[in-house]
Amino acid sequence: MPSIGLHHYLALSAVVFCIGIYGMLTRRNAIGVLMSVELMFNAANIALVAFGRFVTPQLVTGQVVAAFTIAVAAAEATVALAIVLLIYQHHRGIDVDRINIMKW
Amino acid sequence: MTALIPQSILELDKLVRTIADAIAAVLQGIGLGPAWVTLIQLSIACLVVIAFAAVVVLFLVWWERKISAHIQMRLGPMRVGWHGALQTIADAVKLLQKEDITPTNVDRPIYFWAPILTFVAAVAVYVTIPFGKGLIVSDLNIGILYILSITTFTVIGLLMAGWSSNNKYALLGGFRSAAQVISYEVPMALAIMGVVMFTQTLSMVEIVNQQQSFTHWYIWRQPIGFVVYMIAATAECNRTPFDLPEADSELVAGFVTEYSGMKFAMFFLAEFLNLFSISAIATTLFFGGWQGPFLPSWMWFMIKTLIGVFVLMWVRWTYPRLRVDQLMGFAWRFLLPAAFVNLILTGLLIAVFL
Amino acid sequence: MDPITLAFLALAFLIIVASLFVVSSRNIFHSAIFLILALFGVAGIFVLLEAPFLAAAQVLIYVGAISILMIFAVMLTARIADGQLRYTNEQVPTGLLVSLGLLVVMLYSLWQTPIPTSAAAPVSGAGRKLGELFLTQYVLPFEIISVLLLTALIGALVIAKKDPRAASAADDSAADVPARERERAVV
Amino acid sequence: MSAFDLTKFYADWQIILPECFLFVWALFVLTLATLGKKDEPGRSGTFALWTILGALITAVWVGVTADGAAFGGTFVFDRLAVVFKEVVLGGVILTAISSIGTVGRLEVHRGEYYGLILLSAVGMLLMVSATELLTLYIAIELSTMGLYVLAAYHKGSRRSAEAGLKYVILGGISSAILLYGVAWLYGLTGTTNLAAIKDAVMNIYMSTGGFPPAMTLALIFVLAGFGFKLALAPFHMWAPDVYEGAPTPITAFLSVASKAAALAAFLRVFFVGLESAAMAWTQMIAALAALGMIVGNVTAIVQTNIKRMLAYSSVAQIGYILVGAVARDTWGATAISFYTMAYLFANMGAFICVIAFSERTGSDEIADYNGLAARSPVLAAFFALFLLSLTGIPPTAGFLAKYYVFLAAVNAGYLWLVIVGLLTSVIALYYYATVIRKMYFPSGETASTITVSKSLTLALVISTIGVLFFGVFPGPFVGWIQNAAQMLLAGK
Repeated sequence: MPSIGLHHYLALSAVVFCIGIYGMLTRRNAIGVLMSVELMFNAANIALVAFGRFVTPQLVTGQVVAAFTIAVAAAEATVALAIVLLIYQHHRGIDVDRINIMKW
Repeated sequence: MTALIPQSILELDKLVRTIADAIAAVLQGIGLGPAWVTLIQLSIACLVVIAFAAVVVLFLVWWERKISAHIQMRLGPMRVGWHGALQTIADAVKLLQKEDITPTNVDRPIYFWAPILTFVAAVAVYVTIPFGKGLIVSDLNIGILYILSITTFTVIGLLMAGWSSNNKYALLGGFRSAAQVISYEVPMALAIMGVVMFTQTLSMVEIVNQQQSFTHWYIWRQPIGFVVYMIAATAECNRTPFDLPEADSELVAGFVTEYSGMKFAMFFLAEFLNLFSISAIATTLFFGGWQGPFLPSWMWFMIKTLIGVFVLMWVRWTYPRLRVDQLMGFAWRFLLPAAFVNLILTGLLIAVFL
Repeated sequence: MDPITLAFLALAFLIIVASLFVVSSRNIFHSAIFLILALFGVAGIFVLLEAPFLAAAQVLIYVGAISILMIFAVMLTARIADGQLRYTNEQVPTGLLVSLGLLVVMLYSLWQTPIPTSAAAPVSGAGRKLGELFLTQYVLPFEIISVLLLTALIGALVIAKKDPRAASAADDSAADVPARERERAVV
Repeated sequence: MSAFDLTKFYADWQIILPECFLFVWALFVLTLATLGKKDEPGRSGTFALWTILGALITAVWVGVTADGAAFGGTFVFDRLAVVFKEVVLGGVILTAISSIGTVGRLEVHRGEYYGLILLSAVGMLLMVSATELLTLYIAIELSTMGLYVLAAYHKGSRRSAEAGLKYVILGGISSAILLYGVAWLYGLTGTTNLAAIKDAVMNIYMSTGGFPPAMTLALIFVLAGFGFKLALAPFHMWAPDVYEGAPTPITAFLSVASKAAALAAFLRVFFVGLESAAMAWTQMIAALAALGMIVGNVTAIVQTNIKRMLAYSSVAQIGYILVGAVARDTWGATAISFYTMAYLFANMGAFICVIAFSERTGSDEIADYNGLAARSPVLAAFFALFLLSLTGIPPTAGFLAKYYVFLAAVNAGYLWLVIVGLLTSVIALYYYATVIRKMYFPSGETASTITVSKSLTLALVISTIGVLFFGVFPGPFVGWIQNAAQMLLAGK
């Protein structure tokens, strides 16, 4: 077992990203899709911090970008969940497959 | 050996150091790497802290009962031990023996983990509290931020309990509690930031070190911050006048309605652990932590913290409960602006005088 | 095996398993709890990468705000009994194919790509450095993000606030939750 | 820590004066919205309009006086920025004017509507000028954050809520993918500054004689992220639903202003930052452009809802615009910029016609446009003009735009792409002409006359002037844009 390096972190990030993609494609519940998106954001954050740690250890760019990303994700989740609640008031459900007055 | 005991009381930190070194020596003797040694030392320290926390809770429960009794012109527990001092132990034994009922339609895994998570989060805070000079499990350089982030798990525990119980009172209690805790967490964090702006560090030990003498206590420079912190922290641990989540008269007992036996005990423990830790944090941030003359450091820390705990109990047994809309309004309309004002004033102070 | 390797493996295992449960659990509430577990694992990874400040921020915002918001939304829109309903759409085979294919491609290209790494020690006191950068080099994104959060706050309020005339009765605290979340994010 | 440099501070903030101006007044509009007991639709709207006009003037003024970079090179105000800022602000103005009727029908949150438009516009202006990936990414997020909300703004309407949900979910996914691409780009090059990325990519190419696969993958991710924002096929699936469900002024806003801003960002990222990796992306863009033109135009034929038809048509338009990108030289950038400008007026105008029509009839169905020429000759004439410009018929701006784009592609040797473009233009002519035919040669009886409100007429006139002016006197503008493109590519 070689010591843990950049590629291990990136591989982890890729796995999480793909799990997120899978969830985004298959989840029926709107909140479930949003959770998958959060996984993708986190995958990106792992990659950012890992790159920051191993490629530019003297700068903290990776961490800066990741910190901003966390805030962006928070804002996005807020708006998304507000809209989900609005949808719930209309449909009494948040099943993305049933939300289709318009052809998707 | 006999000489060790008085010395240990006076210089607990040295004793701890000695023991830690001894353990390290033994472990290195087995042939473990330095990282493993540190890890094991930390684990042992955590165990010690958990044991300490248990003792603290036993004491606090008794103390609260006595204080409430005396405020209400009663005597409180008197039978078991001196002035009922052993009453809590008796109660604890009783709680542990009780049947652990799991209602039929609960969401089992969540129901099971909720009290554990709440308890662990409450204990985990103790990792970065400096109980005395050198008496800290781990002096993280993000200490205070670590505490803020760990306490968020309490909310998750409450929500898990409220949801999984499959009971409308529990759900409502969980909702209320979570809403309350996250609302008050904002002004609390902002109040703490006021101190951090002065200290320029997040490390708890550093913060204490900067309050060498009585005049350097941050309460003198952060009076608004202190008040905001104390109010918000009281709300954080769901105590009267902010105990809506458990409002017995409205919600049965809120999120703990369906819990019994050991699991109920864990919520109960967590509540008292939080009570102690908010007072400990206040001591560290605003009252110079373990700094003080004559007495050993850990004793100063305990005295200051217990005074804080006493004040909180005093408040609890004196004031009535708020209404739910007053509660939210207070956090957002009063406490948050106050915290912001404090932050801005602090910034101006630092810009002008430092 | 040194503790770092062990910790990485344990955390990676935790994150991956939890993520799998997030996307496959039948009960959306369980998904939310597993999401928290996964996010906590990511915070652990940040600690391993010597970014403790970021780890704390991750826990504070992701676990303390975003996940709680998700749980609130789940509580307002689902019931425990929903757990037995169909939880995925008919795209499962496609989804598997796409995500596994993408994973293979990503891992392969990572494998094939030499990335020049620097052996220099990471900067110490990253938290302080981060704070400095926020107000110097990255002041513009820092200002933009505050505008962004303000927009999200107003937007969420506008959307979630009940129309005085709308008859639908949702739970009481739905409207002001996003506001709180935004404030947390600022902190 | 270095001492606080006041001169530098002023210089930095002078450069982003238009954004600051817009933001401060957006706050004012928002405050105003909460003060009055019931906000009249006119007041916030008027304030918003003056605000945007002010920002427009400020942008020109800054463009004239303070040319250069700020914030350590993360933000520039070059000529390209001036061009695109004016385009974006033009789109915002037209949106604000055409929103007056829509806002008047809202029961609550009228002021916030304008506030959110302004905040979103701030994000777009920042996007246009950002030369650093982090700033760019956050600016993109800011511009879409307001749009998510605005798409769902008709809270009583299921369609609107649905549009909001679809937009926010797909927006989230796209921003996650974009971020992942950004993360890898940063990792491979060690920087987030576009100019530095350019050098780093060049170094990688020089040292290895090729691009590592991870770089290609990062490019694909970034491209996919932009594809979502631009509604570029095959990442366009959100567009028709969102366009149909969102309030129509917002549809116009996000189909024009947000795309213009995204295109400016696209130019900066691909023409500057990833210029050295052009070999890796030119083919991809060419394929996507062809796909966009084909999918957009073919699907548009079968639509029965005018907004959906325009949605697919704008998918096709983005395809045409990206034809210019394969040239990846001054001409390409010029063509893209000019096309964006032409597209602004034509598409905006078309949507304003749709707004005017649905305000009186409450319908967005193409079938209801039957005999519009008799019901409102003016509206029909305007609509026909805009549709013709979208098709690319002279003497409209759309013709010249298409001409420039195809010329650039031919010069770059992408003849097949131009042939695809010409063929699909014929398809486009077919479905645009169907609408025009319905309006002028009705089948069956027609209903009552339709009047167009004053504000919408104003917006229509502005758009018409734009469409015709740039179609007839393009000379000075093309020269100006070309200059801007040259400066962009020279890395000035």
